[in-house]
Amino acid sequence: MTTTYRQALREALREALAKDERVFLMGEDVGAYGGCFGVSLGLLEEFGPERVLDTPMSESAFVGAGIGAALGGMRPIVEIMTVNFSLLALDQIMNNAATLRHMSGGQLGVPLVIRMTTGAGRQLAAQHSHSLEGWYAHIPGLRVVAPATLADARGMLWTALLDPDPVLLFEHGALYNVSGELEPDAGPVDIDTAAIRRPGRDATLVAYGGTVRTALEAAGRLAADGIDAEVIDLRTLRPLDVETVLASVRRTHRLVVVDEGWRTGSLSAEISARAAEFALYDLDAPVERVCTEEVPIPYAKQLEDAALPRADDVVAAVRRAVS
Amino acid sequence: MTTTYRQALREALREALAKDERVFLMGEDVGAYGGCFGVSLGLLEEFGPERVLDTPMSESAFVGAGIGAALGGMRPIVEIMTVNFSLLALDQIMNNAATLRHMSGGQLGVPLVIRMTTGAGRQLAAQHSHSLEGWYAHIPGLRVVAPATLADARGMLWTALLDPDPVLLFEHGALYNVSGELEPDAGPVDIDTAAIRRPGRDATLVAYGGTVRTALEAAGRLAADGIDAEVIDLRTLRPLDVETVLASVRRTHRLVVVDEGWRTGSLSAEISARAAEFALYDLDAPVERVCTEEVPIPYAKQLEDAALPRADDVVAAVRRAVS
Amino acid sequence: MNVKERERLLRQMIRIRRFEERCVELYSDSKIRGFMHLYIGEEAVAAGVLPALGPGDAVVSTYREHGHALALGIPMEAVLAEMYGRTNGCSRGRGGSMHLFDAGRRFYGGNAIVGGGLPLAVGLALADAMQGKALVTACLFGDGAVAEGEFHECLNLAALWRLPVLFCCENNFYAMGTALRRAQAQTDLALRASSYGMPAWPVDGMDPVAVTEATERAVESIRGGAGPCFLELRTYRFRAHSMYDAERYRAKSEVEEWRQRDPIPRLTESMRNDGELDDAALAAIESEVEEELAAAIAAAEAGAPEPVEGLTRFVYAERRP
Amino acid sequence: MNVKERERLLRQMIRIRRFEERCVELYSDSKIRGFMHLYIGEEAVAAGVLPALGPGDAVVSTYREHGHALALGIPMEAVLAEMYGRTNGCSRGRGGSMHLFDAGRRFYGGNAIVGGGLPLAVGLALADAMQGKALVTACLFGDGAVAEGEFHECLNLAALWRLPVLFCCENNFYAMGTALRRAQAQTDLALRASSYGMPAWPVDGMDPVAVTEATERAVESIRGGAGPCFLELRTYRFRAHSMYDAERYRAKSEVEEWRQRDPIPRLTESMRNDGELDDAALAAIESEVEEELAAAIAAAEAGAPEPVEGLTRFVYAERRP
Ligand SMILES: Cc1ncc(C[n+]2csc(CCOP(=O)(O)OP(=O)(O)O)c2C)c(N)n1
Ligand SMILES: Cc1ncc(C[n+]2csc(CCOP(=O)(O)OP(=O)(O)O)c2C)c(N)n1
Ligand SMILES: [Mg+2]
Ligand SMILES: [Mg+2]
Repeated sequence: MTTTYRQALREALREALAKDERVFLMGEDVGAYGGCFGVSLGLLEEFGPERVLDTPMSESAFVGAGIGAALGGMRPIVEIMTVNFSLLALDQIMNNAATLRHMSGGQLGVPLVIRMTTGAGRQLAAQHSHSLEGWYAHIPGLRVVAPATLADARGMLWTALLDPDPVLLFEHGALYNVSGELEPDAGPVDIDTAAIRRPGRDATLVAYGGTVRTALEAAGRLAADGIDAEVIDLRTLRPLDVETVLASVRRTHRLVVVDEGWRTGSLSAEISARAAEFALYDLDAPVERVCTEEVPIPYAKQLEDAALPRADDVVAAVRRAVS
Repeated sequence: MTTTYRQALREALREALAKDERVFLMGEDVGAYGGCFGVSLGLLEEFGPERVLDTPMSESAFVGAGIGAALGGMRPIVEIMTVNFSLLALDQIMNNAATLRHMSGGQLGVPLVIRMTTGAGRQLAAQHSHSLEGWYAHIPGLRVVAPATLADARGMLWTALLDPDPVLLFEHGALYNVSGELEPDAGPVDIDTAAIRRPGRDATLVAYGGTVRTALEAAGRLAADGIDAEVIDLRTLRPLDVETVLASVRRTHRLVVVDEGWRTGSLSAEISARAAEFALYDLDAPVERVCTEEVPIPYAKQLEDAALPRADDVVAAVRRAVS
Repeated sequence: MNVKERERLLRQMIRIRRFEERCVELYSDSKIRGFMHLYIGEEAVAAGVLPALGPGDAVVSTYREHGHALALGIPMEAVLAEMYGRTNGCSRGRGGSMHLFDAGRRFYGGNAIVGGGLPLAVGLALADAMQGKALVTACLFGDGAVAEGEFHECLNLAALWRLPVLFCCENNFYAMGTALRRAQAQTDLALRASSYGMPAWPVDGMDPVAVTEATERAVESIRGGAGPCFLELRTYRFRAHSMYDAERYRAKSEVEEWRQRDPIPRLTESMRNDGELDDAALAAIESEVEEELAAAIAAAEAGAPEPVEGLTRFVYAERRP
Repeated sequence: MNVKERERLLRQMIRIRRFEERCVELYSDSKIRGFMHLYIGEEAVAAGVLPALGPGDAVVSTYREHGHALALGIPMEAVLAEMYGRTNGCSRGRGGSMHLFDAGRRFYGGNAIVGGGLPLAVGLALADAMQGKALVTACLFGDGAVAEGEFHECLNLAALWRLPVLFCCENNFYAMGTALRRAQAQTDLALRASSYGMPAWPVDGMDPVAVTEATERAVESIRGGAGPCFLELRTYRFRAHSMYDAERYRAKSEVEEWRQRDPIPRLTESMRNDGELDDAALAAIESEVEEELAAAIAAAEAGAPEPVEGLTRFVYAERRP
């Protein structure tokens, strides 16, 4: 079945709303507008305004209300249009969603899914191009997932909804229109493990979300030159499935991490740090990181392109590592 | 002259207010109350309500107003009581303070200093014990500093105020009562370099803010056993003075990073990643990180103690590294 | 209000007062640590609001919540053991004074971020409404919270969606050291709330009878489906904001004036005058409270500390499907 | 209002309209990229508000700010070159349509976080007041921003400190696809604002003369030291929210009704009826605008792209003391 990332996400929402009456979808323009990126188009009509709730522009209130509703027995899916606006709700996410179970000594739980679009690449400039998944991956009490494939776009939501703890689901804005084949019976997938998207012997390329395609493209080009790179899609950013990464590094002895976050303090640093702690003697070359330049993302195309991690940069990094 | 960290900070504020009439101090309870930790005690009386402004509990508005006032020609010092509440102002810090210069193509600048208390250790529980300096160190456009000594508490503010860009100054809550000797003519210090607080040959201990004391204590204990650890105080968390760290690692061949942030995604990961990139062949042992456990900080003393990086843990990590 | 009800109010206020007076001593003895915010002076609010809720109603509170927790019926020993940081505390010692919880009684904390509890209350009310339950969520917060953006977002959302939330603003006229008039351009908070299109009125928060009546009226309206209500409960804290506070921001005389309105002697006198209370009855209350307190202290002292090996428990659920 | 002034208003509105109509074409040609939000239908607001400010007054705007920038006097070519992402753009191509800046004219953006500009405006006004300058900061934002917590915090702060801020709410009755009545419990936004204790009133935002008069009155009051004012400028966007939008959330008939109130034909007719405008004069305006536009396009096309080598410029100041 040919489908798009957007449609796969929508199918997942539809399935969740149909399967469990405790599930509802809430956020800015998820209903009448059909979702700012069209993901929830048609769901208001199908499930009605009690299940698909348009909210005022009050990120803190409606994210917090999602937390409260989860405490109250519902299974809310809250959409924050983009990660950029999630800063306005970060206090609720950090201090309530992630913390209530522990602070209450295990009495409470927040079974909530928060979806948001992330990433740059569409000339939306500095305030609309953040990649802050790495920040959320820092917070104990949260699970953070990033579907990079159609199957994950289709399958991660339901698993996330079954989880007794808050799960943040990051959809990369550049993926919505990606189309491909999806099994007609595609269903829930695990949200615990990283996946090897391309096996290889010569170097380990770690990516997630929007950069998986970049890494695969680079691997394809490298293959033409006889360099066989393994591409790992982290899938789950918290907790990290480091074992899959380390096992790969122990085989390839080279590590290149691709991350759309700004280099300093991005998730790529954590991946690199884990290698320096647990696979130091397996490394035959310095770890390479291909990240976004440390600059607020500029609007002009040539500048934005130069700021973001490109397949060229990944190719060059792998070459350095294997040389 | 014997003084405390708190007094040194106050002296710096007083000097700034006296020296430059564009400087003013604004925040919750900085005036009539004297500052929630007593740092600004007496300044309202000395400089009057036009220079020391108590704000309503509106973190986003008054931090953003600080940004606006900086644009408008003033040199505001904004106090956010603690880093925990800074989440409510994070959008302003990230999307305005850090970004306006770039977005405007260099026309604007935001010469603003934001001070806040950070850290745990006083049984204040999960919502009042965050260490999020590492997050701020991720943001291009900001400078982030963390005074760990009396001289830095006294000297960093003025340098920060002279900077044409926003500077965030993190004061560790456990340091306010620390007392010691300060040169009577102590004045401005640079905010660009890391400092070696204790030279040593056998291992490099990197710390900042509240963990510098932990690292020094550990180094002292190790010295008794003939292990000579070098202790580096990062001082400036963004931009990082990595050269000082790498130079040390090249001498000692061992790296242990102490960070009060939660391990995954803390600043310690970046330090470790830099070593894995730029000093891999100099490392004779896996990088060690001594961080806060991945748990919302619990109230009970024995649990909080166990959650935070302790000198014991540092000693053990250094021993592992040199063994 | 009948004798029994008035006696119940008096007993509850005394109970909260004596509890906190003892907490001060325990704090000096370092049995209690961290931040501790006393409710002394404001007891009429808790005594009036909480018992006026019905079974199954939910409560969201602040860091100044000992009184709320006790008035809702969380056992005193569970509250005190929490402040001791013990396993038998109502949050297993992980929360402390600012984070009391009781899931069974639907007491959702204990929130130490000012304003941070309001969205939770909106969501709890939404969940109840979606499940067709005729329940109310009471949300207690201070005058300081009114300046936070979340206040605005939540009042609007609750009013827009006509959610069953009872907003209880405990206006003690100070947010730490900041007087209300130095924090709000419009200090009539009930008026401010009514601009969101919900019934809102001020209440004498030093009078537990007035608080009870106002709460009952509001709860009835909310349960009837009329949407949220807002009560501005005007009260005063007699003590420092938290344990350390030189109180440089207010005049001693102001505190003295408010102390004249202390709800405990006030109700005591009024009941005496009405022949509803004599020395023996009062002494009985005091001694019952003293007994309860002694038992709570004994239980807290006897409570085990949470084992350090379990540090990272309760970060995630122990079982996942 | 005299002929000259009315003509100035008409000319400004036409100028903004024609500019944006051309932008649509340029967007189709991929000359302009990213998000682009059109102001078509709302020109009376910009034409009325901006020229009513005085020299040195500051402006803070949103992502729907082409009209504001043009009406303030930022050269059309600098605005267009910015949307082309060129070095001669008013933000050197780094901002694009949503982030126009002009430090010299005190135009502080171009803010794409809804509500995010309000605190800046409060701070600019504070700085001016602290420096003893009798200046006003105009802050433009949409009805959507009224739901954000920052709105509340900023109105309170400005009112509390009596700061010289002119809050201009461009109420076009929609925040993207969300109708005002589905976002606000109380849809009378001027009433809402007045609850903060500042003068606030609704204005016909389809009538540039009314907007001018209201702004002048407000600016006078603010400059006189009376503190902030709030204008609710009721207007309508004729086009999609941004470039892609199926407009499923509103009826075509509603759009049609508002189009009947299009300020440009309305003022044109009124001036014709009053004998203030004839075909020749109108044609002259159109052709002058067309010339300006052609020159702007030429300048934008001729603009150099910012060199990639300079990518990380302007993250920090190039010189530090
Ligand atoms: C968002 C936030 N900012 C600041 C603080 C620090 N703080 C704790 S209590 C308090 C005053 C709150 O006043 P109010 O809401 O009136 O409650 P009261 O203490 O008077 O009961 C402040 C400023 C906080 N906890 N949360
Ligand atoms: C904080 C935030 N949330 C969401 C968005 C996405 N968004 C951009 S414009 C918009 C609608 C804003 O409506 P309004 O303020 O009425 O302005 P208008 O577009 O009608 O001019 C939304 C939801 C945003 N930019 N910022
Ligand atoms: Mg108060
Ligand atoms: Mg609008």
